[in-house]
Amino acid sequence: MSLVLDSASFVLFVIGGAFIFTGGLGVLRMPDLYTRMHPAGITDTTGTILVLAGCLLQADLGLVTVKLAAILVFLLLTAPTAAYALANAARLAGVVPLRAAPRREDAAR
Amino acid sequence: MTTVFGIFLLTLLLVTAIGIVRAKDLFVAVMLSGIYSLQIAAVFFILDAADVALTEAAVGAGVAAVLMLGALALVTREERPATGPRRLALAVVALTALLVVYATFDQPRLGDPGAPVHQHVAPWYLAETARLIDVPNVVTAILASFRGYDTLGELFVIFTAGIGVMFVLAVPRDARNGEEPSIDSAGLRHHLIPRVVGRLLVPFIVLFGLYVQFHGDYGPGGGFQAGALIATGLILHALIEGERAALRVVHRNVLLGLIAGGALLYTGVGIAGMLLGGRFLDYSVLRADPVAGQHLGILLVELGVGMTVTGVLLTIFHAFAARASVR
Amino acid sequence: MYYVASIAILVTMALALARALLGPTGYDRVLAVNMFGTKTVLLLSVIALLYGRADFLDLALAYALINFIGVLAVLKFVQQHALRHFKTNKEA
Amino acid sequence: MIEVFGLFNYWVFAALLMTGLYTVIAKTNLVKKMIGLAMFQSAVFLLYITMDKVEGGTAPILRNDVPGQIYSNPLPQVLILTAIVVGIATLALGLSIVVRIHEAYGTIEEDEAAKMDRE
Amino acid sequence: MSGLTHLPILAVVVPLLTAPLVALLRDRTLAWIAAVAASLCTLAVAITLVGALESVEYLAYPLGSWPAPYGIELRVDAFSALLLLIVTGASSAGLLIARDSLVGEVGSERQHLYLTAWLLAVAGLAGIVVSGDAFNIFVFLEVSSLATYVLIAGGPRRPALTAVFNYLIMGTIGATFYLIGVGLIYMMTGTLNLADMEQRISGVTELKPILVAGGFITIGLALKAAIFPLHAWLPGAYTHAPHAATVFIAACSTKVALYVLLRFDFFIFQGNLPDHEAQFRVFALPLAVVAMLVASALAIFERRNLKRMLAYSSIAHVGYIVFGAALATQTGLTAGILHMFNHALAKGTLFLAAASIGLGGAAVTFERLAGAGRRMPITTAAFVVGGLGLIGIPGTAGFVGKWYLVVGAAELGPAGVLMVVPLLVSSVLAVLYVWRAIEVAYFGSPDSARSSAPAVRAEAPLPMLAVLIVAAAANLWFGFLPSMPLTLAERAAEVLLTEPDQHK
Repeated sequence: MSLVLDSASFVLFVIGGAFIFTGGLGVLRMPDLYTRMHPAGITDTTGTILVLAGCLLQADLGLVTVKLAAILVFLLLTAPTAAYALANAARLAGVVPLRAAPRREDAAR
Repeated sequence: MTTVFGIFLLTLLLVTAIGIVRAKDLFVAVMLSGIYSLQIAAVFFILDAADVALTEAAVGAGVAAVLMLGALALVTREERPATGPRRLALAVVALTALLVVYATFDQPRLGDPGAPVHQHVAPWYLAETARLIDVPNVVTAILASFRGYDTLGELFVIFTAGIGVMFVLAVPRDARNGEEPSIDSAGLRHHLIPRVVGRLLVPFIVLFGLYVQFHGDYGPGGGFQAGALIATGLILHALIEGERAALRVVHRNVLLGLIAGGALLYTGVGIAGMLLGGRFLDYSVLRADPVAGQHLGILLVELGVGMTVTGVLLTIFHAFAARASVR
Repeated sequence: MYYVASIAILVTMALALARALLGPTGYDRVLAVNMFGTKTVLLLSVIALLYGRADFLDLALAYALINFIGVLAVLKFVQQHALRHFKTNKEA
Repeated sequence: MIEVFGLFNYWVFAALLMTGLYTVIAKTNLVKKMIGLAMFQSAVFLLYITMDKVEGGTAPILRNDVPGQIYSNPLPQVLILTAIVVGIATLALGLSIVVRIHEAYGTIEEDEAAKMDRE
Repeated sequence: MSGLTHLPILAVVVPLLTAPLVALLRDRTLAWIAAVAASLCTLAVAITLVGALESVEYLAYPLGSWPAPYGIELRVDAFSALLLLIVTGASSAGLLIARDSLVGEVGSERQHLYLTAWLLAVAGLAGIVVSGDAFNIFVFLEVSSLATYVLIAGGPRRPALTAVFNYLIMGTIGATFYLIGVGLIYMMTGTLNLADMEQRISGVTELKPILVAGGFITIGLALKAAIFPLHAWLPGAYTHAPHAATVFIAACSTKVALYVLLRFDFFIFQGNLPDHEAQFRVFALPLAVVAMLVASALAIFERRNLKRMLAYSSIAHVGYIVFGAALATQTGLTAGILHMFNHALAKGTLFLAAASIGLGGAAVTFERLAGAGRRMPITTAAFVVGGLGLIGIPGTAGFVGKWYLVVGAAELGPAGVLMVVPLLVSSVLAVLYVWRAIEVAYFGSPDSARSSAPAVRAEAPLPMLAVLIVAAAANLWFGFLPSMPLTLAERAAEVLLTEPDQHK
């Protein structure tokens, strides 16, 4: 049983780690704010869920599970909210998405 | 392996520090110092200092960042190219660094169990806490009882800061230089989703703060961390609902009451020890059973710390925020 | 096994830091700060389990909450600042 | 190798101390000075916390389920908890004074304010 | 357990407990009464402590009843008692005049906050001097520093803000340096209790960290004490603080930092660092001499603001104290410590007089001083007494300290006799600047077009005048009968010079 759990969380950790890394790479490499929000919002959150799920499998049932679940729920609630608020604020402040502005220097203003 | 993690994080920390110094936009510097706090807190966690990590995160990444933003909202955001005494700075800094590095060569290495600090006073705490105070968290035991007098001083440091900020910012704003247009601090009115989520979170944060307050004997936490968390929760409330609404929930006088009440509670517990035949801050005499007395004393003083810290941090936040709003 | 996840998280932290330092807009930095915060939460959770001290998950929870508040505060500041510039420009 | 690792924390402490002190002395912007001051103080936190670590130890929250557990030193942690509070207190007071300086002088650059004082 | 046992802690608890109560009192008069009562109570505690110390070497007070190196211990000996006397005396004098003096400087709606900060400063300074624990000293150093920043920030003109910001930066750097030093000592000894540290430090063989710690602590506290090249914060802070607060701060804050400095250098380091006394002498003596000469000269060249002139004179007098300590002999240390007391008396009197002259929140410029001798004869007479004390004229308290300094220097042989020269030169410089102030006060005619001072005879209100007269009388009293502070200073010097193994 424990072997099954261990290998399951190992798989979750590896996939989650890969997602997280991809997300980080995307945030660094994507060309403008809105495209960067994509890896930060989706890929990264997937990775977070997977890693925390891996942790959940390892933890004994009890307060620890509750805490991990609470962290998961909080992250799931706050990450999209923050992303939404960020995009909204940026759009209102006049940051133009890339396709409307051919050069990044313009988009930055 | 965790040592390597630590070294990696410390390297990131250095990069961040240099980024902070070089940033021309003060707003960027503040955000980077938020990251800086998270990093140093993670390093503390790796170095086994769970309580300190919790505090540093709550204070550095939470309260300090909010305060600096509050101050930045009142002053200019751009830094003028510096013309300070660079040569002098470099000389002073180089001298200090040489001194410090010179000292390192005779210092015990990281994690060396034979280091003097692990030989003399600390083992006594680890060995005797279970018998004398009987709480698992030795940090709490030392903080609230063995070195409770330091914590009393700490409480009064933050108390002084609260009084000081109140005093300094109590002056009516001078109209001469008020060329910036006034801003209504109405909160994040236009953002429906953050408001809903925020409202949902506020009670949980306060609840979690209370958990940290009263669970501090068993896990990382205690009055200061709890105070910082509760204050951040209420600051969140103020951020999404606006200053005025927040002040309606917790009035200024309530805050002053919290500040003074916490300070009086801590000092009062100390004096009770004196009146009951012990020394100042002697909790053993509070109850017939010394250990139960210690528990009661720790509970009360931690409560005092939590009250004052919550009150002071909120007062400071409101003092800054009120200055930005319409006058 | 925890190391795999930790290393991925640490590397991502470095990447997010790079974005925070590069900018170019304030919003990019906010994004990076937020990402850095969530990565710290994950790192703490993983290390807490790695150390076998699951009771320290409190810290991760606290970080998650504080991180969110930080991001909201920053957003509010940016919003106020944009508003102020907007008004100043209009008056000028 | 272990020699280098064992002192790395202290060197980072020295480097942060330098960075913070440099910011405080060389920058004229008052907010930047406060940020530098906070960094300077946090470097000291690192010094203290580094000395609390014991090889193979864990955080000093006693647990009865693991016999013979080694714990890290709790005392520096207590001291740094206090020092963090001192840091935030100083920061808050300093920032409030900066705000007042900005209102009174219309600038937060030290040399400009000093020039106005001399006039 | 007699009532006497709790005395050391009472010196801290009384102001500490009153401070939050004062914050809650909105009424200006009530707040002031409470603050004065607390300050006078603390003064009474200090006097009782001095009496109690006649029979014992020191009083120890383990907080929370925890045994010494594990819990925090207060330890009051003659040195701490003398400092406590200075702190509480200066605070009481300042507070007694605060009610009249703060009008026009600090708005009445925030005076209760100001008085709270004042009590916190008293508690912080008292906490430092009674403490026997290195880290505890840091905590109370910060309480007192933050409170002092608030006291200075209350100044009515905007330079107060830049002055206090400078002080905040320098003070925090100083305190952090101290913290680094304590950390390094803790790293090598494992203890924070001063007495325990003194014992254990002699067993440390790796000297580099201890040496560096010595450097950090000395520089950090020198910043706080405004020892000469690190004094930049002081003139602005003293000049722009509200007058009543200047009386308090100028009389004791630098002295408390010097107290800690001497504690560490003579108590902790001398037992371990080889030739530490010689090092200290080589390091401190030139600084002291330069401070005495340069700061006195700066005082002469300050021609606008009386308080700034007195502030430069304070830097010079810090130099005198360091000079005495740097001799590292029984006489030298006695002289230095005695001079702490005497200088506090003289400077306190002078700033009290300045507060009367600048009543109503005016800056104490020489223009305002002009003609004060005719308008306010009693105040000016007290000013003269304080000024004579500053110079060191026989019959004033200031003379006794300077006399011992000369004797202490001369004891060192021919080189020491040479050291007497800067002492005398500095005193001559003091004659010049004090004389100029007196001349302006008596013979200067107020330029009525530019001066806001009333031309008719107008002494300060009675409470201020009474405090001023008492202070001036104390200057003379301790000039003729210096036995009380002298005994304390002698015993303090003995404590500092005793080798660690000779205790107990």
